[in-house]
Amino acid sequence: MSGEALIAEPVPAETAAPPARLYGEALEKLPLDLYIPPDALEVFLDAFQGPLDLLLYLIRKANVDILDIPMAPLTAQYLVYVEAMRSQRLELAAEYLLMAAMLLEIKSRMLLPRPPREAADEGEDPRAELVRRLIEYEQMKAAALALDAIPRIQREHEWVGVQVAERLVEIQPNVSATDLQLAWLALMRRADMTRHHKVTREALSVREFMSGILRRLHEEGDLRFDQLFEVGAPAAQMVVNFLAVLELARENLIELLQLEAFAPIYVRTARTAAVAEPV
Amino acid sequence: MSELPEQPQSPSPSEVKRVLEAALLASQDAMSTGELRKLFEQELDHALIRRLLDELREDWAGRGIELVQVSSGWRFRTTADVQPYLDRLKNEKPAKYSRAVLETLAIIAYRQPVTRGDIEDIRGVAVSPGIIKALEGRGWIDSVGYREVPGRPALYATTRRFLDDLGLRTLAELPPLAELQKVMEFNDAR
Amino acid sequence: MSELPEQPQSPSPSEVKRVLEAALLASQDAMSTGELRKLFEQELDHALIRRLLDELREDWAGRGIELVQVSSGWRFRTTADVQPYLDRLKNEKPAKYSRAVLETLAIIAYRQPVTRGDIEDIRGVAVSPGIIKALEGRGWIDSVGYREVPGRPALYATTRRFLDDLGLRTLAELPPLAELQKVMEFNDAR
Repeated sequence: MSGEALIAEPVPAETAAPPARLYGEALEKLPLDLYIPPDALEVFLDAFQGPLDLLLYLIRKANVDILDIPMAPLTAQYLVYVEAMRSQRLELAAEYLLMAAMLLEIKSRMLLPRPPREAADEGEDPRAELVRRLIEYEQMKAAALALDAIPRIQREHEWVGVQVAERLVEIQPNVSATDLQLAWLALMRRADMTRHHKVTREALSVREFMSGILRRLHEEGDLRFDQLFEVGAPAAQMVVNFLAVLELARENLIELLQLEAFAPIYVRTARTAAVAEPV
Repeated sequence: MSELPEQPQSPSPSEVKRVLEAALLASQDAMSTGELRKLFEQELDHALIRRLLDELREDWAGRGIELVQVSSGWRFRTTADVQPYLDRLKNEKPAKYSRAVLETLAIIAYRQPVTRGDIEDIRGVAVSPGIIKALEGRGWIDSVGYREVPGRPALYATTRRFLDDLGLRTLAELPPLAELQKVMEFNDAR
Repeated sequence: MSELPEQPQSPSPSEVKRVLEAALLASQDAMSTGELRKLFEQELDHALIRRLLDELREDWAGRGIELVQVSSGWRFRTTADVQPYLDRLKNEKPAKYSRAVLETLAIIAYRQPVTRGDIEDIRGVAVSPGIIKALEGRGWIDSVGYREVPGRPALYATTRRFLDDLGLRTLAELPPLAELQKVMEFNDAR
């Protein structure tokens, strides 16, 4: 078939005139006659994405309606290119040969008498599948160009990413009341001290008041006993506060001083004998 | 919680806007309004955040930075008109993709999810593994599953990052496919 | 370079400033004035760049991002006061206190006022000064006096801030120890 294929069938004059839309720059100079220089062929092969791309090029170049492709001249043109490439022993993808076979098959089916109108459903246009593929591929070619035209990051834009300042304040661990309870629990378990350290709810309040009284004495110096009690505080609070004073005295953390009966009672932090002033 | 400095009960809109701007400028990724709300201790209204983002976008109009809404949220990027300046600092030119890569990307974008076989059917040629790798490497496509046919080929789809990088919110914002009606005309004509 | 769009012969100072701002916001690193000059085709005066950078710094004053000059050049970074907001986005868990610190705090909370010796008696091991310092530094304990025994050891108690930070109104709201027995029994039973 090589001899036959090398005869280019002329494209009908009325459709061949206008210059084609080109996909690759090198194609502009591609000769359409029989002699195609090997260099040009190589460029040519690189320029096309495959047989569909080549067919689209030929169709657009001939300016024929894709919906009514003249199969005979198209097939002939296609085969010219394929055969030229084969004769130059260029590495030709198998897809190109497969397409050649398909074109020849369609062309021969086109030569068969058309089935009667009634059986139209049966007799599909032999070109239908090829046209569908060509249109879908052309659509994707256009989509690829459109995608590439969308401004994108690292080409038309850069992301903004300002440095986050070094942390100035260290994040402090969080502690919950439950953490403390569990810590205490662990202590108890370890030391088996549960029996010795039973602290009731009330006792804890007493402890809080004990700290409070000590803190005040520490900051304000000696106080009168009644200064320790807030006027109008709830009775329960007065009682707890009083218990705190007693507990502090019992633990020798404060001293209660009364110079004479019914004189004001003074409260001060405990002092060692050496430090204490003589009363 | 407790160790943070005390804050006013409810930050003023201008303070919220100031924080939004700083967070968006400093973020390495786009931020959704949901994420942006997490900046604040108080539960701020989605509508408020949204309004302030629109304000920010307008505040920045005409400058060298723009606030854009992309698929994964809001992000600042440089405007296209300052790019020629920024390009002078670059040692390498931005990647230019071959037609094979771009066509493969287009088929995945418009026809997803697709297998390599589907892509080859449309393009009419074999798709080299390098093309798929290049697109995966850019983070623009990934495999989202397998088609349950012999060989279980991977199904590819575009990623959120693809949309983000192209400044799109959804696939619906892709340029519409051209000439689809031609196929229909052909079918109708017969 | 030749394919860049044509630019006016000499960009106006406001245009230069706009480009500087965009470049600095988009840069991952600090940029020297030398590098910044490379943004422009024309040879711009160092002094001009310097003046515009100073202007930019002032423009940004009071916002959540500031322009700072560091050893390697100029860079934008977030300000300290937006840090608490940005921190909320991080999922990282805050540091945890060691068991020794927690136990010491528990003893001070439940048994206050106590000396270091008291704590050591209960824990059965020495209490490092670092632990007391850490808790004092946090403002959770302070010394409320001295026990009048040889050495006059400091008496520690918890502070108001401790209660505030734990969200308690009084020490009485700490989990009662009486219930601990039950917890222990429960744990033992498991």
